[in-house]
Amino acid sequence: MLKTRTLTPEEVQATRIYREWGLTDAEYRQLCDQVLKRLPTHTEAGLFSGMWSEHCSYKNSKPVLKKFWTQGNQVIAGPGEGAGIIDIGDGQAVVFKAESHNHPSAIEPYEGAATGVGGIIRDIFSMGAQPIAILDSLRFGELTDPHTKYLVSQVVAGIGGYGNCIGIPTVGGDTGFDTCYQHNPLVNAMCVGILDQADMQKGQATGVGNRIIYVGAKTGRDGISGASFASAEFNDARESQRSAVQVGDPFMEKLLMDACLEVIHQHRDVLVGIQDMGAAGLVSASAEMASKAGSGLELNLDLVPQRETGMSAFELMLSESQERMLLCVKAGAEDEITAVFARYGLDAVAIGTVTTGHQYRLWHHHELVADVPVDALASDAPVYQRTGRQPERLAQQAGEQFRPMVSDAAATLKRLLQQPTIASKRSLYRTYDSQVQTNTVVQPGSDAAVVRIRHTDKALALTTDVNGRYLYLNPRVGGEMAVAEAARNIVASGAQPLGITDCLNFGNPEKPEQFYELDEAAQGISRACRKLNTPVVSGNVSLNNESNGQAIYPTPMIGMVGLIRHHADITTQDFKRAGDLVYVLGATQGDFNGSELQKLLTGEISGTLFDFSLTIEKQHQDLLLAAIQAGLVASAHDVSEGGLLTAIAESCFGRGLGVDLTTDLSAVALFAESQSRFVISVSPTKQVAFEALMGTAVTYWGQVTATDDLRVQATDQLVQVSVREAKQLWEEAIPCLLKSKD
Amino acid sequence: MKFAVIVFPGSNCDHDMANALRDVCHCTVDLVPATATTLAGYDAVVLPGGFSYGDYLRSGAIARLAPVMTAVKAMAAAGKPVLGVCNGFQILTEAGLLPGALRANRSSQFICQTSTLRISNPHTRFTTAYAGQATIQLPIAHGEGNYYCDEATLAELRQHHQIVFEYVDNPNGSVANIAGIMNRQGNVLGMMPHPERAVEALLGSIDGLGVFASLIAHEEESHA
Amino acid sequence: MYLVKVTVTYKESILDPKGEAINDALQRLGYRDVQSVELGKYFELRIAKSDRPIAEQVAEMCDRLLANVNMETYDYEITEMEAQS
Amino acid sequence: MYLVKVTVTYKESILDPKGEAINDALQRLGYRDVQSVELGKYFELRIAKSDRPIAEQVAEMCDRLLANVNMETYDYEITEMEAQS
Ligand SMILES: Nc1ncnc2c1ncn2[C@@H]1O[C@H](COP(=O)(O)OP(=O)(O)O)[C@@H](O)[C@H]1O
Ligand SMILES: [Mg+2]
Repeated sequence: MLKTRTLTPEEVQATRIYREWGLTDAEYRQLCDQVLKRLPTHTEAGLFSGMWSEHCSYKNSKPVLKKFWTQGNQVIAGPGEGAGIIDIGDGQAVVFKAESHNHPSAIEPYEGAATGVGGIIRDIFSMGAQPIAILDSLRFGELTDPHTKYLVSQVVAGIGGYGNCIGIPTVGGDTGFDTCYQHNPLVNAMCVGILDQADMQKGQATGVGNRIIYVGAKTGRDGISGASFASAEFNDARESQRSAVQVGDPFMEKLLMDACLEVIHQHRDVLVGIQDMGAAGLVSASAEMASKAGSGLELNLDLVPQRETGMSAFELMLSESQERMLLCVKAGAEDEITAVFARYGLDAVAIGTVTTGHQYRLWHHHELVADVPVDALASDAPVYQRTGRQPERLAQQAGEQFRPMVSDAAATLKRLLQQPTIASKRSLYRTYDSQVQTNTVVQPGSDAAVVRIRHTDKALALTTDVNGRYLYLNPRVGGEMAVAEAARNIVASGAQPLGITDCLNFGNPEKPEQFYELDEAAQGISRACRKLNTPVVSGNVSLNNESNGQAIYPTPMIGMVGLIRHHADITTQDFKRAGDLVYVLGATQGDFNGSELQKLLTGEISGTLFDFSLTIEKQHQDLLLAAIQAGLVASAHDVSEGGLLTAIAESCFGRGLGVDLTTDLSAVALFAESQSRFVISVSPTKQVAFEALMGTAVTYWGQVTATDDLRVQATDQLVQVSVREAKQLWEEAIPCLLKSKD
Repeated sequence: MKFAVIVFPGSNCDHDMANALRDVCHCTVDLVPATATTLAGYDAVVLPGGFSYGDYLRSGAIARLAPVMTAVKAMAAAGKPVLGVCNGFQILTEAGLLPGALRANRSSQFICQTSTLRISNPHTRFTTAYAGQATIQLPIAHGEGNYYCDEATLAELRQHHQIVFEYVDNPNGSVANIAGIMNRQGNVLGMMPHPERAVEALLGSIDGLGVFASLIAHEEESHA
Repeated sequence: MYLVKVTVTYKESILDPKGEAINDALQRLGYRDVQSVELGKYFELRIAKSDRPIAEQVAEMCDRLLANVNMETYDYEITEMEAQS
Repeated sequence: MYLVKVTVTYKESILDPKGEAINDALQRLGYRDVQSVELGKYFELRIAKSDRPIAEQVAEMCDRLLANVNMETYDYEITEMEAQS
């Protein structure tokens, strides 16, 4: 644990204790020589260690993030604000952001996941938006490992525990399993809110004399140095000196959310700014609010509501106790604001004042314990231009595609459907309340979740996606594919893609190979975003996802939001009626490197990643969306892991319908993972119009049947499985693995 | 018809319930805070779903102590309709307005899905609109919906036809597949499934409308 | 000041699914000698001295709030502590 | 056969929102002498005798499953019971 005794500036220097908090010697020197021109106090050094951590300052990733495409007419606020904001018409906007809680979840999976959800919700309502949906993107080791089973059940319970209680539906996400995540699970949560543009808030503290109000849970010693901890790599030696875990209180957050939204809606004239306390707690929220506004700030720490006794200034400033917010309100309006919070039974205390100048001053026990330039804390953190080097494995990649042999495609399909990455996630997401708020039109289980926008005929489509295996083989193209896949899911649901948020989960950026992956992936993401007109409006970086020197696959989770113009456009992936015609949009090639089939047959992923064309991708997406908007499509499903047969099977499962199809592909090609494809079903009455619109981009395969047979006649084999049996295998795979004793 | 929907700290289906009653069923609805001490002027009261007071002890245990519960009990005693959905059902059992208790689901997990329910008693003031309908589909979403009562209580529930809804495919382990019960007088109903989530075709089912339609029809008849 | 430790468990006839799940997990970890697990709640209360007999107060709290006597039973243990001010 | 009673509670600096909510409820019921409430977990295990020392086994189970030592502490009490077959 951290020492509570306050050290003298000389002791801080001599003991180099700042290293334990994550500051390097060079950063400490920069602080002494350039920022302060003196030795920092214990508290000051602590403030900088939090603010200059990767988590708060993005010092390693800033140069990479600059490459993102963030433009687009629809963008109201892009990266830099608490969350991204995109115009959806009628004076409304959609607000969304994702956040990673990987390290905390590795240590305490229930609370780590729960507090991850709690944190991202605060980001959304602090913009003035009403949170309407949560998504979760999860990566674990293989489900044969007992500790992984424990992690999965606890993480899922934690996400549900928080979202269900606060009353925001968890409507979607994605879940994958690979050995590389065994000691470093990924727990990313995304929250989406609806904002009336007039309510838009900024995290700013302007106006000399205006007051800083602290609201919500009392401050304890939890999660101190969490920001630097999240930014550090795991190793066994470090495990034993972790800082305390945080416990989430969704009940408190529900009250906090309702009360803050009431202040935003009904006390707009006296509210100057509002910001959540996340990483690096009070220092981060307050310094950012002041720095953004070009103000100075003074806080009296004795006034901070405290759960424990004897807390030092360092601890108070860096605690990451959950469920806290910071407000800036006009001088004299303190009582008006605290009265609102009192009705919700919440502590709200004026702890400071906006000052002239640009100094950030903290008083504790009548002593000035910190007096530093506020911009140095918030915006002048060091930035590192890391260098990348192509990893050996990429240089030595086999240039050829893996050529699998599949003699019994039906049996192979059944095995694939039981691979945890492909198998149904229903046993996990059915523990999430996906319907509270009564807006969820498409619940988890289809390509994207669909949530209607009340009092309009519009709806939002939401998804998260990324396939780390593709990025492992080629971070740049894999990055493009992650965005493309997300967009395919959005389009298949009947929506126009609007924009993305991301969580960049990577290894240690100080290692040139890891930095290379990050940098390449960002460029791929950016290129795809530009091409698909989905600007990056918010995101989060989680580096150092390594344990004992072994990094995870590069895994930039993409969270995408799309707009559905009319309820009538809402489309799901399941076949609707016997007799409907089945088409495949897009071409199939022998793309097996990085595929689920390669993993199944060889136990690993290798070879160069197949390339793909973003131009064709865009064409296909536009075509499908046009067909949906013209009312020609009964069902649409994008083709991803497991290839065409998997996609066809999934479309059969929804309503237990069969298909009778013929293709000029060989059976093995039905497992290829070529991009830019969809399985579409069309009512016979729409056949002519559909084919006229789609032209040669689609191929007719056959019909939906009222049988239990999934039949596909390939050139070399007839693939035939019972839909009921296949569905059962697919649905029971994960529950069986979770329960099995070995 | 004028409804009071009680808002406990932590209620989160209060707005869903009010929207269903107001926008779909065209009733008058007030959201009434748990600190209220009277429910005068209301024809019916609804305890909505959610996690009152975080449900940090047992679901419904702390909400039972809220000031408004005295008024709710008075409504019940006066024969006015009292409907508890999900957390509302849990609160009604904790408050002793309905017998039995709700335990953690058999799977010990939260379950969110659509369930098929049998209308075990179509002759209550909450179910007359379901006449001729053997089963309906309603969403459930709860972690503690596993109904428990002892043998003697169950025998009584059966004898007085107090079992109103039963699960066809018991998802949570409830005694006798119980999904909803009423008191002996027939004016207090507690149910785990969410009728307010099934009032618009866009969201998948309108089978929940029957509960509200029955209540409204009964109210109109009694004033006729 | 009293330190009061209360345990609340399901009545015997009531199935305890969470306890069973934990038992399963223990078996999976190789603890084959574990015959049964029951999961209950544990409360640690600090209560100031007053005129009212402490045991009577605690039993009442259990009946009224800490346990649901329809399905749970409780047990408690009271120790007097040095008064710390 | 052993009867093992394990209690698991949060470490001191960890927030216990549940305990606080219960304390609030007790105050509302008029128990003003209650100073603090902590809510923890209670496990009752029945474990067959084996070669391995029972205390060692129980501590290991706590470390590995019943408690998360990053935020919780545990305590246990072991009593030997008449063997029932
Ligand atoms: N962790 C999760 N939380 C909520 N929903 C999930 C989760 N994992 C998967 N799902 C849901 O399961 C369905 C299938 O997911 P996925 O296989 O990722 O689809 P796709 O390959 O089309 O992106 C989707 O509806 C998705 O939202
Ligand atoms: Mg999909």
